[in-house]
Amino acid sequence: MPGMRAGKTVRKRLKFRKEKDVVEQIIFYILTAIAIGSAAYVVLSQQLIRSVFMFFVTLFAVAGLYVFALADFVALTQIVIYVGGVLVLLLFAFLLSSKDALDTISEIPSGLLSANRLPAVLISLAFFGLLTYTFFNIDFQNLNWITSAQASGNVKSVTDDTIRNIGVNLMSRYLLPLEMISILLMMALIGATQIARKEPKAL
Amino acid sequence: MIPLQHFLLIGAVLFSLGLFAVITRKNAIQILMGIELMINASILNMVAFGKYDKIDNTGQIFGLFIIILAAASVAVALVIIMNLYKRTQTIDPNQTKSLRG
Amino acid sequence: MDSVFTNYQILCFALTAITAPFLAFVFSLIFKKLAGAFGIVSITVSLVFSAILFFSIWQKQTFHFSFSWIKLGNVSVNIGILLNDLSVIMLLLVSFVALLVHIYSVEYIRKEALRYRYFAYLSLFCFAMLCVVIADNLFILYAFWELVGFASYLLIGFWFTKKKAVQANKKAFIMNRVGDVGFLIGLMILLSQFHTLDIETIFGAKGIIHSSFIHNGNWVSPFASIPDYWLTIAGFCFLLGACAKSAQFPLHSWLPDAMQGPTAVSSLIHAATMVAAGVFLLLRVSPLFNDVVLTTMASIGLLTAFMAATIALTQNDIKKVLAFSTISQLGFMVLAVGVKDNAAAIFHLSTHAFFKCLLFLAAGMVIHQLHHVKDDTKTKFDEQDMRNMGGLARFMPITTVVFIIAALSLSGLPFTSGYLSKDAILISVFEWASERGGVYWLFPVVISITSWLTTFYIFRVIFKTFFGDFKLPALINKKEKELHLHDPNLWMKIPTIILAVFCFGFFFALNPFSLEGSWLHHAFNLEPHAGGLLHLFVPIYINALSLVLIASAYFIYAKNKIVFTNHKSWYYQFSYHQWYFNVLYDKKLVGLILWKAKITFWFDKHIIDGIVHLSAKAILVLAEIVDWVDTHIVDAFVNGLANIVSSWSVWFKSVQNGKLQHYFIWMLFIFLSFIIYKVII
Amino acid sequence: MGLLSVLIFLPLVFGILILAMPKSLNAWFKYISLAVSLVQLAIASYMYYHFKTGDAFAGVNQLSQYQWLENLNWIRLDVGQFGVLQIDYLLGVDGFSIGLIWLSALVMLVATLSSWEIKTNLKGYFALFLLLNTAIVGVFCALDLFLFYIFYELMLLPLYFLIGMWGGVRREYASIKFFLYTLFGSVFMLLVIAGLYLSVIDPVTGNHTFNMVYAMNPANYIDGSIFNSLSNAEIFGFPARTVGFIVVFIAFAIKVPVFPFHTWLPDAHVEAPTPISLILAGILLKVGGYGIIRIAYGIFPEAAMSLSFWMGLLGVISIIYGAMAALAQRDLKRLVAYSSVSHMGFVLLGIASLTSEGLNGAMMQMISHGFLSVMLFFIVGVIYTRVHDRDIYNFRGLANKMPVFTGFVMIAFFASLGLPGFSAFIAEAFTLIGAFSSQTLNGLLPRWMAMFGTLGILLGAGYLLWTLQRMFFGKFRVKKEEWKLALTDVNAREIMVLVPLAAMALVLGIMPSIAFNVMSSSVNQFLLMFK
Repeated sequence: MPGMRAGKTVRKRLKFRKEKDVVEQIIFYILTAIAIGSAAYVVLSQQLIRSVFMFFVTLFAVAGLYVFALADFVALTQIVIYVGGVLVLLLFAFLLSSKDALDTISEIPSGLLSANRLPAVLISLAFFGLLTYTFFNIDFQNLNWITSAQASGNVKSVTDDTIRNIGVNLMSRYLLPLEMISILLMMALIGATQIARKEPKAL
Repeated sequence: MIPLQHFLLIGAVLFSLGLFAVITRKNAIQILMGIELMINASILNMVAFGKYDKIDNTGQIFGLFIIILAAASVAVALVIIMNLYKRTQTIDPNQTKSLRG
Repeated sequence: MDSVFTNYQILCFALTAITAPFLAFVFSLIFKKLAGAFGIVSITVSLVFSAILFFSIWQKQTFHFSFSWIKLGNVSVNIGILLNDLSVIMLLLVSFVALLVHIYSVEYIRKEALRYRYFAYLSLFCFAMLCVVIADNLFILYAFWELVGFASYLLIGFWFTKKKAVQANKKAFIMNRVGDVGFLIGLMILLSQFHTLDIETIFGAKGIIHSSFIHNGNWVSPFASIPDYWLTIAGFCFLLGACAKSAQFPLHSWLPDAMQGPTAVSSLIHAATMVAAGVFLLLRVSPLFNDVVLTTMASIGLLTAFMAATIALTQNDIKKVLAFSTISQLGFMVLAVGVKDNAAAIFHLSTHAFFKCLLFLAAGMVIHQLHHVKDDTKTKFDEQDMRNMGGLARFMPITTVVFIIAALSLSGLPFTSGYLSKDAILISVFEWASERGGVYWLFPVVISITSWLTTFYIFRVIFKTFFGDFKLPALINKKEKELHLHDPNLWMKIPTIILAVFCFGFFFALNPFSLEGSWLHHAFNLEPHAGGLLHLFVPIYINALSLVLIASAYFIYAKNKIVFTNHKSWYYQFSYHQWYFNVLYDKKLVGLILWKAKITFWFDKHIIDGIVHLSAKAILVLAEIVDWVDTHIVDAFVNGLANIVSSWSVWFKSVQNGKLQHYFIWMLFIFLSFIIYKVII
Repeated sequence: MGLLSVLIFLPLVFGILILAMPKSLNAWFKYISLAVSLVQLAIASYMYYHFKTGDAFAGVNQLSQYQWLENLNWIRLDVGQFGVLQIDYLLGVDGFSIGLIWLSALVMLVATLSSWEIKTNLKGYFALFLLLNTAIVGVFCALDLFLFYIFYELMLLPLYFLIGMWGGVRREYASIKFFLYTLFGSVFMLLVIAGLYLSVIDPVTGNHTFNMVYAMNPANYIDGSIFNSLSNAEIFGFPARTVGFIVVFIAFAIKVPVFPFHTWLPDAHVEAPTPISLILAGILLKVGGYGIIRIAYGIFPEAAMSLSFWMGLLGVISIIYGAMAALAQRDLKRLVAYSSVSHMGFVLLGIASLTSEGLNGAMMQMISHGFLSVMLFFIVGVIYTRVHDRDIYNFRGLANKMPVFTGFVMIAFFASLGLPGFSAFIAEAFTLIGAFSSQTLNGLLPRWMAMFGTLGILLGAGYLLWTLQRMFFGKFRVKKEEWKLALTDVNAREIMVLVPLAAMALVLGIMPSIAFNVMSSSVNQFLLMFK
């Protein structure tokens, strides 16, 4: 399990604080670079199949980033569900399709940056700009909920056991959302099968 | 410790890339991946903020929820895409004119 | 007033005399076969009534009848009949000569298919000419004056398929028109000055003209006062009118061309009567002329007489010679009016009418007979060319005799009428010159030379035509006997014989040597000549040299003793080409006018119409500009608005294009805008 | 409904009837037109015969002296502070119009007979033709300026179509030129009419009025109004009345036509079909002369007097210029058209002289030219319908082949070159006499004008005799062989047209008092306005 491995590595390195910080940062930025680079490849790739496999890399890199955000359970879940479920689903979806469909699907129309490129770029950049602008304009040290959390010691540390806490909270505090999501999941599955069912008048 | 802003910035980049994919891609599957990228970016933010909620662990729990829902939505979306392909022989969302005003 | 007839009867006679030819004109056109009969009967009627009128009016009274023809407010134009000595003598003369010509024409025109037209036109001419003679009013006189010209036009162009004939009649009419314009202007001057055109009222013994005078450079009449040069202009205008009608320099060139008409017509119209109408007009308005006009008139008369005589010397066409002779003799008459001897002018007019008419008729007989020869032998030659003639006296004795009588009269030899009338003119000119002296002595000298020239050219005609060798047989390779040449029949002979009788001086004066004894001359001669030496001297020296000239002509042309070889010399050519007037008029003047006409038309087409088109173009250009402004600025604005709206709408429509990603972009765009708005501002 | 209304609207009624008739009755249209023209001629003749002459019936500026007067209130519109808009249906005839009305009736009859040659779209043709008839008679009868203007403009419309649709090769050009030319003048005239309306009041009702008879009386002008002679109003620095006169004069001078406004005429004549040429020459040109007398001179007498010299000069130039231009023509119709310019110049000269002889002569010239130009154009039409060619050089010796026709040609030609015994002689002689005596009587025209005018007579002889010689005399020869068969002598219908015209010219030439009697008292009354 890569997440587990990452968690152990982190924990080991806590002993050597100073060294560890530098290493931690290097790893973080490598992951960041991988995530962003692969994501860019996913987005810009001309070939769908490469795009999908590169998305696989992205998901892993992002899972690594979760670990750095002290969410090792989430990172695990990400790998299990996304990489194991979603991505496999994607691959299966068009590996199981007919040859024609595969050709059509994998055929990415030329003019990658054509047509709506400019507004898209602009809008994306605008979003990005807006978000960064916001991040840089917020004084995170003095935000109420952060300062109050720091004051009350409600800040996670690397050594905290999160999985237990998550389990308790799921079964107590977030029980209702959990149940609702399970119902939603079931509806989605039923809906998916309903849609995927072959219609008599299908093309 | 990695500062919060770094996570947020990475999230912003991923989100923007996902957005870009959603807007420009002619392939529904790529769009779907774009959406997933955006979802991942938001999860990253959730998780990063969740650092300051040790007791309730809201950030992580909602990150989990999102992952689950995203998986469900991907399943449904793929089914829709395959169905769409069956109807129109294309998965370019722009070629579907039924929404046209 | 010891008249035998009442005024009413006289009026009826006069009206009958003039309407008879008119009726003949109308009936001739309707009953074509009887045209000749109508003509002769009508002119006989005219002659009879003219004679009655002559004997009741001559030297006895003046008859004047008029009625209002047109009334315009205060202006009233009367028309009517004025019978005085001049009218009745002309009336008698015209109808008498016309009758003879009518009779002559019956034979002359017998073979023409359209002869009814000939007689109709001739009757129309007689009607118009009689009306000219008895008109009491210059306006009416003018009207019939033109009508006479019209009849002459018709008759000259009688053979309308002949190109020369139709050109000649056009020329005649247009040249007469030039004179008519003068006449008309004269009329306008008189009318504005005297408020009437009545001849008797203006020019009569108690006429207004005598009470008008020149004062301070103004010509004052009881009604109006205008600058005095208008008096001179009026005189010149009437002179111009007379010049055209009487074929005087510079409007003489139509008359020789008019010889294209039938010879009988030439004899009546272009020798005896119509051409004399110009002189008649001068006589009618003679009180109007002031000294300048009179001197000009005398000069024109002199020049014309001399010029025509010199031209006549070299012409080979027998009718051309006679035509120039006519012009020359008319020049004598105009000269007579110019030197204020009206009596001599009238006298010469009357005698000339007879002998010149006779000359033409006799020449016509020759031409007619030769024409028969031409038809009989089916050969081609010019029957009017004297070079084809000669020795005709043997075949046509009567014709020869009457021609010689007329020629003697024309030459003015004793015992003939011409002797009296021509001498009357010569004597007047001598007297006139002696009164003035100086350069005016040129007049009697030149006129004497002209007189001798007259004798010479007319005897040249006689000797070339009637004596010497007959040249025609050799030309057409026939023997003389084959030609069957003889005098024409009685229809043609009788009129000529009658005219020949009237060429003798006895008819006009009991003593054929005494001008004073002539009743005709006496009647008009208000101031008897001083007499004296001139009466003896002038006839003697004129006639003496004339006899010598006749003899020399005989030797030259009959016997061919003396042969002229200088046909190339400039004076021969100058004369032969009629002083080059035809060249001047036909080529230069007509060319100039046509050129001007072309210029005018060009001007019209290119300048006037050009301006119109240009303004149209300018407006079009303006319209183009406006159009441009309209499409590119005004309409562009409107269209631009519309385009903006429509492009916006297209754009907006593209928003609703059914493309998911577009919707998404928009959604994001709006979301972003909202957020940016909220965040940044 | 008076006699004049019947005269005017009879053709209109039948025109509408023709429009309503089915096309299958094509052959009847010309007979209907003919019948209308005959009835019109009968009415006109009746009026002419019963026309009262004498000073008590002079008309001109005395409304009560007009005959067959019809006065109906047509439009009475209360326009508040501007008073009441008064337009009357006012018809009447006096010595100036009666002759022209009769002339119109005769010319319309002749033109109808000449319309036999029209073969296409008869329905439209005759409907327009009758509309034209209404407008023409209306112009001569109308005494209200507004009504006059309506009829005046109404003439243009059918003429435009008649030339433009049934004309020759360049008919569109000609009809548009004609239309624009005339409209150009009349549009400005409308301004003057409006100005007059604002200046003149009806002495009976006190309203502003379009009545042209009232406009002739200076007492009816409002103080200080633009056309009041006492107010000395100015337009562009010129006296208003002078400007008004010039504008109206130009409008009518285009119609006459006077040099330099004449260039529409040759084109319009050449392109128009024969009957329309007849109407153009016979009547349309007279509308111009009539308008100059009645409106330009009648309403602005003192302006007219002050400009008389220029009017006379234009007249003389037109005379000589037209004759010169005619001399240069090869196209017979164009020649006749230019001769019209020359002959109508006499009209202007006569009017400008403002003498009794001159005005009577001018009126006579209008009537005389009415007959003669119609005859001339008809003669051209006779040749043209046979061989479709009008070039003088292409014919020679027609007298051999067409003797009767040549007889008529000679009558027409000699009559129009002013041979005594025909009306043109009387007319031209009187015009010139009037022009000449003008200097002595009123000092308006110098004498040389009349003397130059006589040149027109001379040149007229030139071009007409040349044509006669060139086309009709000599040996018979034509350009194409087939023409020899086509050129037949005149038929009965054509003789029927030519005889009355020749007869009228002759009758008026011998007894001009027939015409002078009806017009002389009006002329005298007219001249009193210029004292």
